[in-house]
Amino acid sequence: MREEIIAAGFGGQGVMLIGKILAYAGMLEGKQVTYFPSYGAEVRGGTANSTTIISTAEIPTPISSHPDVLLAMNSPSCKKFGSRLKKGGLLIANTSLIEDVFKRSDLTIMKIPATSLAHDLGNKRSANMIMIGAYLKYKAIVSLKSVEKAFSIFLPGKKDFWDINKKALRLGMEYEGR
Amino acid sequence: MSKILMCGNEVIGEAAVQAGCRHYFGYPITPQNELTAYMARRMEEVGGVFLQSESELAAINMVLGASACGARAMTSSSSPGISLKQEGISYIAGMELPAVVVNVMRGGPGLGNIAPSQSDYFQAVKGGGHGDYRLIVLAPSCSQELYDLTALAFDLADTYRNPVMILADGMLGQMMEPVTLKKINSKRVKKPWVLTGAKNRPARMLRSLFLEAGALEKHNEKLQEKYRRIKAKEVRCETYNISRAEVIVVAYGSSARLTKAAVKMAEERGIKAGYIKPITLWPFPEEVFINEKDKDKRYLVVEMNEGQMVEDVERCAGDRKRVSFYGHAGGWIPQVEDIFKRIKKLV
Amino acid sequence: MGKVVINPARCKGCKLCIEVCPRNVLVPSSKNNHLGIYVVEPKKVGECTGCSRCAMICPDVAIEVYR
Amino acid sequence: MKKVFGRTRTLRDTHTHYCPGCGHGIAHRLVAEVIDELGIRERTIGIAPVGCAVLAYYYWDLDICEAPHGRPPAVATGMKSVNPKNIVFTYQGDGDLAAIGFNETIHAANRGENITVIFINNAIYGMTGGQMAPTTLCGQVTATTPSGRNAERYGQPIHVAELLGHLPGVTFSSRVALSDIPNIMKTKQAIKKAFQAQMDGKGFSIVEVLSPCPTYWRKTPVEALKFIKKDMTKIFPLGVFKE
Repeated sequence: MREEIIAAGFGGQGVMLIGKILAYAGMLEGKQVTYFPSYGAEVRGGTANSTTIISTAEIPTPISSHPDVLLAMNSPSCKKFGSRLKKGGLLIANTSLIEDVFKRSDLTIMKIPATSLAHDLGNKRSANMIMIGAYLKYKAIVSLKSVEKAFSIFLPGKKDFWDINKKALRLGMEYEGR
Repeated sequence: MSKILMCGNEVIGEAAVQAGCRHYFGYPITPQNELTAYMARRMEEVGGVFLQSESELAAINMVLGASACGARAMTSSSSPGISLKQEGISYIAGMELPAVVVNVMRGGPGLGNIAPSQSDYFQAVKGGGHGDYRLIVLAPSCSQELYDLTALAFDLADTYRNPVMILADGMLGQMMEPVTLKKINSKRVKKPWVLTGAKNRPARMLRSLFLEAGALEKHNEKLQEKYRRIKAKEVRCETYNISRAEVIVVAYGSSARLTKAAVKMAEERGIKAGYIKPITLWPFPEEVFINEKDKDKRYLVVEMNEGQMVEDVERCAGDRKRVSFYGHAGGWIPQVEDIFKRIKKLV
Repeated sequence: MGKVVINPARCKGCKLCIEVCPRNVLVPSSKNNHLGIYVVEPKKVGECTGCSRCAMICPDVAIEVYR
Repeated sequence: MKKVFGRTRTLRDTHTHYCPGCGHGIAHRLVAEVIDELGIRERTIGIAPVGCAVLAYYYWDLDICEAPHGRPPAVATGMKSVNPKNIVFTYQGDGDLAAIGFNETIHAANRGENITVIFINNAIYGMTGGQMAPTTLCGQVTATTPSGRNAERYGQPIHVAELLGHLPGVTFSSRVALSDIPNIMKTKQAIKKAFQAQMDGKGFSIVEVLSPCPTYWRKTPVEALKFIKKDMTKIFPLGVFKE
């Protein structure tokens, strides 16, 4: 088993956190994991992306040229990384910010308006959790329990915040998107 | 012991703290900034000294001063910054002071880029600064090695009164990978040369200047004798299947990770392949090559540069024709499949 | 009443001491030290007050003063 | 009769490599006397520079460390961070402090490092053969300014004591001269104040000492002292710039 996941969007959407949480959850389940952030020269406003690899075997490189999964949070990152997806790969697109979803017949594409769903939920910043939820629905690469545990380690925040993100995760898992 | 997820740069920092480093001096440069920031935070917690210096030149000389007074001191930087530190490193080597210098390599020459690279091999193992000195150079290839080798670096530095370099790269520094933060039992090395003020003892001096006739020659002989001791005792290297292999891939650091996977791929396809992963780049694991006398054996050296360590492999293999090279500079990272293809071609 | 003692092994013959001596006690001697330097020596010994000006300006701490 | 002047404890009884009439010898003595009078020898660490005073560790009977050219303030910073009770001083020439090492100087001063800097300004590079220093006077002939220093090309001589005096981290900044007996006595007082400031934990202290280099000024030792008095102090006024 080996899964290469790229989460991409613009700075502030929490794409780095997506990667870290998935990696941590994988580690909690005894798998080999790596997390690799993009570290571009731009500090703000550029596209941000992170690569997470979860595997039962040793991971030679934390960098993925042909990922299995893309969690695209905005339009430029959908274009940039969508073309690199493996044949038969999974694209989860945040349609709140992506009008034209990348078209490739060899992909499983899930559209989910994560940003507006998060807005309705009461916290725009939990769009990234909705994306993770949607991903877990398609591939139970790690369990919801592990993700929640990882979340509590990376964001040992206030209870309200914690609750809303838990809801966001479930919202993503329940969403019927095509 | 449970594993935790940390970025490589922070792993280096934590290892240093656990090894008793309480004096860190550094200047920001990508891709090692997490280490500087981590040390700033941790030194506050453990009551150590963190100082953001005005330049890399100042940082390495602050290390020199702290080490002269007996502290376990460290600095870190990335390629262009390490170039600036070369002056101080040469002095530290000449004065025989312990120090740990971390280089999280990026692309060069010049300002280059901030992508991972292995282009500072020559600088690290062949000199860098002026004079006949040697750095002990440790090359980690995963987060656990970042931790273990950083801790080891402090012991080696104290034992031999010599600067030790951790040669990592942007990939290792930025990556998060599970790591076990084992308790480190640091070696307690007596330092009868430390400057404390000449109380109830003759005054001491620490210097690298030897103007008297023959004095510098003698000093250099002493250094060389030390380097011979290090060569005899401190070579570290990981090998796999080298006696049976037809093709032995040689790589260190990040490229060694990829190499391992490529060798496995080759084996699965019935190719007799093995690898040599030098952990100490200096002292270089010469014996491993010299022991493989079989003339039909081929070496493939994989580096994220235009061919640096390959010169050492050629030297040790004794026959240039047996050695081929695969690598590029400028942020290039080899693919496992491509390394595999090169292995296949050599059979 | 004072006395100066000049260590010829330290004296470099710069003559600054001669310049600052208010009583002209010191003179260049005709004697060489081991480095071939014509060292300074006290001549008008009885004139010395032990004011130490010569010692204070001597860059080589070659002069001891007694009083 | 009683000995009223002799060699102080911290100054080794040895031949120095300095030229006849060189100011380094006087400055070394004053530093050593101050250290002994303050009773701090057993906790003092000196930092020798690159330049004529590179061999200072042979002359002071103290714990001494070498530093690369210009880096003594950084080395001192590192040392002081290990044991703040140590008294740490640097002894630097004009090339060391005001050219190659000005960055280290300015920043150590600005951080208010609790160290003492003895800055020997002789307006020339002695050890390398009489080249222009940042403090060389305009019109002064050196090996690299054969027609005299030209301000249009090289700017005016740099005023270290004044510049550092502006920094809040600096507790004491003064310029003194080794031109005659009264000024030598003032120099010693200034050095004492500087060390005392460090003992009191007050921060960065610097004494700029105008010092003769008869050899590369192409003057006799006596003429060299007159040159300080007549010419050098015109450009580099003596005084306390921060206290």
